[in-house]
Amino acid sequence: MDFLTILQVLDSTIRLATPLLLACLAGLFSERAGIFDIGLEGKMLAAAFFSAAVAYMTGSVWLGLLAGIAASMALSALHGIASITFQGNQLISGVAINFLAAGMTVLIAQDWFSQGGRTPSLTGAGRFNSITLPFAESLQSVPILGPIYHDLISGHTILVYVAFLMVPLTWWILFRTRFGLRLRAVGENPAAVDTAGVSVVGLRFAAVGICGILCGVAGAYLATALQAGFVKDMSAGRGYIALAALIFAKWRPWYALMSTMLFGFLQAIALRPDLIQNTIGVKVQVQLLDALPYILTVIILAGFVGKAIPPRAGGEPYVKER
Amino acid sequence: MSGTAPAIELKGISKAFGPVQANKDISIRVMPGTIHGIIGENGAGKSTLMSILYGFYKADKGEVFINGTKTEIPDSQAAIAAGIGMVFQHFKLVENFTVVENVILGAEDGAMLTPSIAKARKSLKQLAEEYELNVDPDAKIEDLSVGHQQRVEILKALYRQADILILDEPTGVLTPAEADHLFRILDNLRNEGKTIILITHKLREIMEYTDTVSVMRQGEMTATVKTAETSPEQLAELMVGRKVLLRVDKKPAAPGDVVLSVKDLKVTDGAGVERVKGISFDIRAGEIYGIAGVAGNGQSELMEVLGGMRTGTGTISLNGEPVDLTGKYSDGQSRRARGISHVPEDRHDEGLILDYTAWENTIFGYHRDPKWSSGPLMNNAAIIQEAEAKMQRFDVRPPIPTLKAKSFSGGNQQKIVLAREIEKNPDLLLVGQPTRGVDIGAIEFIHQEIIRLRDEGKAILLVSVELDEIRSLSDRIAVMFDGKIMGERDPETTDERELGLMMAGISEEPDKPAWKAVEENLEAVEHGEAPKHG
Amino acid sequence: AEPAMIYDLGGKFDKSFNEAAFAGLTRFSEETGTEVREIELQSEAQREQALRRFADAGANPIVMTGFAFGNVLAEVAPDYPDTKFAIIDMVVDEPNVRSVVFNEHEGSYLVGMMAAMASETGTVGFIGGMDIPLIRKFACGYAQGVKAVNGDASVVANMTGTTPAAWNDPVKGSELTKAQISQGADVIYAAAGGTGVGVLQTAADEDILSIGVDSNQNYMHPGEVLTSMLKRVDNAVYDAMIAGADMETGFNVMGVANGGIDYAMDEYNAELVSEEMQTAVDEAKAAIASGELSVHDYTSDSTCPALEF
Amino acid sequence: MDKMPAWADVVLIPIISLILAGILSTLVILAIGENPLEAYKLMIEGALMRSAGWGYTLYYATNFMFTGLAVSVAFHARMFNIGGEGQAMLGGLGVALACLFIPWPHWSLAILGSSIGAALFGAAWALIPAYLQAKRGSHIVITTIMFNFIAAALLNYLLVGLLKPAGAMDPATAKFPEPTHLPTFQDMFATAETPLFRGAPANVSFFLALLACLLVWLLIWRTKLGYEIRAFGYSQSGAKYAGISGVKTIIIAMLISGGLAGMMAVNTTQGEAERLILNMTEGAGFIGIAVALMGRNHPFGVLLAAILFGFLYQGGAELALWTSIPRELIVVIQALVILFTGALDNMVRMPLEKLFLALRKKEA
Ligand SMILES: Nc1ncnc2c1ncn2[C@@H]1O[C@H](COP(=O)(O)OP(=O)(O)OP(=O)(O)O)[C@@H](O)[C@H]1O
Ligand SMILES: Nc1ncnc2c1ncn2[C@@H]1O[C@H](COP(=O)(O)OP(=O)(O)OP(=O)(O)O)[C@@H](O)[C@H]1O
Ligand SMILES: [Mg+2]
Ligand SMILES: [Mg+2]
Repeated sequence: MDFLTILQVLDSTIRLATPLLLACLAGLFSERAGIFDIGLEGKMLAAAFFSAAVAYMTGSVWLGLLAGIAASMALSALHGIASITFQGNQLISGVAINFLAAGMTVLIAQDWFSQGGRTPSLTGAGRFNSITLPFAESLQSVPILGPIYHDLISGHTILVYVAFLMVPLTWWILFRTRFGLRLRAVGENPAAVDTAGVSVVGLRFAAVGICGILCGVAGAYLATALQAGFVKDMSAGRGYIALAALIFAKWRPWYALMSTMLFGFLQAIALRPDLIQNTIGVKVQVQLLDALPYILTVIILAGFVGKAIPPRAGGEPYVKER
Repeated sequence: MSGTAPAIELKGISKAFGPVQANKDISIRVMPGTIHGIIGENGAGKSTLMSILYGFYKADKGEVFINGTKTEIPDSQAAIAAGIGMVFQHFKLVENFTVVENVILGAEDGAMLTPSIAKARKSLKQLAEEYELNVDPDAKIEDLSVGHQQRVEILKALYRQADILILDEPTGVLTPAEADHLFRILDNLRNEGKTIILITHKLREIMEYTDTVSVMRQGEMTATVKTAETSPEQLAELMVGRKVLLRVDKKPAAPGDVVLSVKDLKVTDGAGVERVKGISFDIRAGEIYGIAGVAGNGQSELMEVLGGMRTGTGTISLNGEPVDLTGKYSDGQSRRARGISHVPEDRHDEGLILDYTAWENTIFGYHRDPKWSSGPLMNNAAIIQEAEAKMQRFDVRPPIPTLKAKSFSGGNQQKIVLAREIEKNPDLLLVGQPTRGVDIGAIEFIHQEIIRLRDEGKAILLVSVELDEIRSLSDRIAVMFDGKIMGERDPETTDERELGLMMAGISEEPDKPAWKAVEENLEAVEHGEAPKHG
Repeated sequence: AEPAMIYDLGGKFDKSFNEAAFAGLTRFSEETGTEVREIELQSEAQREQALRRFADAGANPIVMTGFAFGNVLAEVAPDYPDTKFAIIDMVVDEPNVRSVVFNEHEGSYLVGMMAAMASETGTVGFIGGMDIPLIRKFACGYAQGVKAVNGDASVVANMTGTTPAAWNDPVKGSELTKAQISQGADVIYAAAGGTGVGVLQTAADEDILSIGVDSNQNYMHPGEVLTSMLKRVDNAVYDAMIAGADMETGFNVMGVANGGIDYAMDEYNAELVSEEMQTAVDEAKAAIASGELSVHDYTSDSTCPALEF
Repeated sequence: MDKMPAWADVVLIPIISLILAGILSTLVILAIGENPLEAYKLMIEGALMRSAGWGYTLYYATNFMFTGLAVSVAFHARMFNIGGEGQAMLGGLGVALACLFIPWPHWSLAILGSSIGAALFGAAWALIPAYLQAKRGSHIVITTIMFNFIAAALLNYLLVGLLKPAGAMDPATAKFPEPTHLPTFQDMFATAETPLFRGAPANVSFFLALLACLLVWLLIWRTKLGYEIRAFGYSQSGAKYAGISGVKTIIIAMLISGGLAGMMAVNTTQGEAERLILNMTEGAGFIGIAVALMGRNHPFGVLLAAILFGFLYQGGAELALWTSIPRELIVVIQALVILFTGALDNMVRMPLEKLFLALRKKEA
């Protein structure tokens, strides 16, 4: 495997990891506050559709992004109402949200565009285009670092950079701000937060809201940056992988970066059967490659990374009065 | 009527949880600079009332006056603003946060953490000096002893500048020495002019430390009196509504053969910490062997090993036959088959399945007994019938086997557990905290049942944190500290002071003030060192 | 009686052959002003149900797309001797059934030739949807065409996935395209339904050529789509519906010979296809039509001489 | 003291929740410019007013009963088995192997063999997640989701390669031999004069599903094992005290659950398609979650909920036949049913509890 091929695989890794990373951080905020969310998938999907639809109708991808975020937040609000206000089962609410998004996106797309649950293709300002970072061209000839900078670091859409910046930002919010302290506390022991005079419901809604924003960006990235439009079910299980990555990351931002990069890498490498064949010398069945990220997830979950202890109050509604 | 307004005045507070009326039209006044005690049976509504004052629950009706002004307390934020602090029965701490983080939570200065933490560190130091409240600000809560966790709770309140401090059963989990320390702190606080409300079950504490006392029964405030003008007997009567025998009557024991023999038993918990460090003892037929000790010194693990819930090393034998400790050949069910019954410490989490009906609970743990089944199917009709009979015999109220366990009161729940375990007619009965959270009337009954079993010639191992209970029931008393038995005493000849010291890991050391030795010892244990005394 | 149309599970907007069928239906109803009953299936069990319900309601002829109807139609058709059925992509031997099958491998062969000629790197790509025999048939025909032009050319073939989601994962289509580009591919043929949208998009973004499938997809990225392999399902559907209740039944192979399979030329790709390319491809087309040249069909024996799966 | 009578909990709340889901569904139909009344009429007529309609409704219901029972058995042990989909796929494999490679003389024997095959394979697929949960604490929700994906890849591998008969187009096995074909409702109930259930796929496995409901009921509420499963589900610490092994209980409950999910394949694979096709589960594994929730994890409730979802499926098909409403409408309706009966349960429950309390106070 030569250097350039490695760069290409890593480049692909970054693109594939970005939606996972955003969704994973989204889940991180929510679950750190004690709200489990298997509805990441549905939120991404809804955001993908609305961002593409609005970007197409207005011609502005930024408006599309806002619409995507709004759609995702609407589903977050639903999740919040079900699991925070009405203390319902968070897993069930997540399942319902996934169904709802899968159905509604196609239904609305069909109603609006009559293209079989798809949006028309986006062009020009309706899409996020890749950004060439300063000096990328001129530095390209520098050995090793030049290609790394030019091929790997430069040339992504703004949302990729946003996603990567979200990692330190998330860390900072969680561990350096008052909000972060309270957020973590409410996922560990909501009663402690409550008796300290801070609203558990408010904090949890805020967390679920942030989760909505990030899922919205993830969905918009799928439809308006990676792709030029929405097709049905385009989130294709990424929400679930993000959840697995979150557990793998033990609910920590920097680990989330690493684990989503790992999953991105697994997906990228699964696209290159030729490389695998060259490296290990045997041809691997496509189906095995296809299943590889999932198999590895299971192996990882089986405890080869040590026990992942979820936030203690996670998944449990906070009930004061029985 | 003096000129000063009461620090706290509640008027006509009512609160219902669904069908349960926890507080009915309660009024109370507490003067500033006093310690006011509240006593009452379990479920009388004490915690609920205080939680309302603290804004944790919202009252259905009623008014609150703080220092004479009417104050709305819709949430804890408002209570804190009004100068109220509360230490809950179950601490409200974030276990994997440090002490400072817990202290500033909700009382941060500004959006950034670093300055808040710096400031809190400083004022913690001050408070520690001022009130003898030392804790390492950077220790994680989960690494602290209960006593220190409680200090953190008090610090939280003081850091928020509370003038009124509510403590809900603060001494239930403390050693006598720790409790003494706590009351010294409370005394200091009172001398500074702060107002303290103290909920406790222990009449002794009320008599010794409070200025005034209120008694609650079934959601109502039955009396408020000056402590100096009342007696324990009167308070007990006010509490239960009838005269209560504060001592247990029993004949001297007639011990027979050794039933349970434990040798060099060691237990290591899931985290790899050794909780029982090689203990040995025997229990004979017809005697009650009581183990005293502060919660968390290995008694629970001891009971769990004997009951088959954990594995351990060493040897135990029952009626001379060895019992498997590896968990490979035995579990709770095979222990039961061997004649060991077990009343666990925690009836909610262990002894009962709260969502099961009473009849289902009467066979819990014995459900594989062939008596209850024909083939793979259980013989429900027979079980229900038997359950009804047991409930009658143990005076469970109401005696309806189809009710869910969670709809019984604490005392009646405990009676269901006891009915199941005692009616099994075991050779050995393990009883943990038999009267925790049980009202005085039921306590009387439960104690009588345990003694009856002893008099029938059964061996009984009793674990309790209540010294009074241990002393009045046991025929021999052992004290556990840090996984070891500190020694055995005869209940007739020992006293509370001696046992209390042993509970803190100290044999008599006349030249040292007791509290000093206690502190040093606890500290050493906390820091993973071997205790210096004992 | 009005005709009825049953689309297979992919749904009528699969950017593939169901959509082509829909195009044929649209042309029919626009020309004749006749309403056509349609249904998109959502479960296997509905195949028989849809057939019977439409037949009971008097629809005639009933057209369906997809080999999966084969078994069911063989059972249902005898119950409705007065109703005509047309099935696409499968052979059902009943007196009232018209079976239309396509030689996709022939068309894929043609576009494979074009790919090989247009390629500068000597490496071309194929991206399939879900890994099923039909798609391997496309891939195999394509690879044969490529090798026929340039024996040294290499064909990079990938399938998107193993679940039906593989038809709708344009993101993965994109990444596969990029991966193939990095392996040197500069022409990529997508036979992947909705996933192909991502392939064509990325190929256009990265300035390489792509090849569309089933319908004419040249318009999607003018000047960037080399050609499209046409499978004239639209014609088959249109023909069946126009014939109405009098539709002729029997076995109908649509191949290069009878215009059922073709490659697309229009204003969008005119500049991409050189004179000599077109000549070469047309020669091959004639040879296939005359039977002189035979392209191996993967589904006949589950092997492919030009490509390994 | 309970907050409200049992009938309100079991009957009233689900009905109110359903009505709410219905109201929202109506709004959705209105929003896409269709007539809801027409739509509901079509659904009811198509699904319930004809014998063939019932034949479809009950066919789908059979699938949902199996997957719903699977979810509920696991749920009694507080295991959230999202892997019904994958377990059913593997069940399909078990059915196919049993039907293809064993020469059965008669369907009655074949269904025994294929049920065992389906249950064994489904159970085996649940075993690994169960083991990982029990022994290593890997979250079963995530592992079962992963196993769904892995099952799809595995089945694809087999059906595109090994098990596909030469020359066939479909990713599917060969047709099962004649003696394994199960009698359909048409075979069983139609006579020359009364052509009932014509063409409908409902078959004897419906009765197998009914039997499964009964057996699950016995298992959960009448056997020692069921007693232990429920006890463990309610309180793990309690189970430990009683000497109920957590590892064993988790694994057994998940094996039963996986086996039940696998048995769904008897209906689809042997009963309907008569061969194993790639997409045989069609999401029934996920619907099982909703069915179990709605049915309050009680077999009788599961039965009713399965029929409701069967009706939604069949009604949805009728809608698709006669209108231009996209098929995703049914997905939306399902989502709303899950949302209201599952996640927003308390929204209905809380005010009702208050109401019943107030009523009781008035009486007293
Ligand atoms: N959050 C709650 N939800 C429902 N019922 C409650 C709740 N908290 C308390 N109760 C009920 O209200 C009544 C009063 O309980 P409370 O905790 O105030 O009693 P207490 O006097 O503090 O008892 P204890 O001595 O056990 O602390 C009890 O019947 C109890 O079961
Ligand atoms: N003269 C005294 N009278 C009563 N109590 C005292 C006296 N001196 C110290 N104490 C208390 O006894 C405890 C043990 O004293 P020590 O000097 O060991 O404090 P420390 O180790 O700093 O406290 P901590 O145990 O909280 O870490 C302290 O909490 C202190 O407040
Ligand atoms: Mg209390
Ligand atoms: Mg010290």
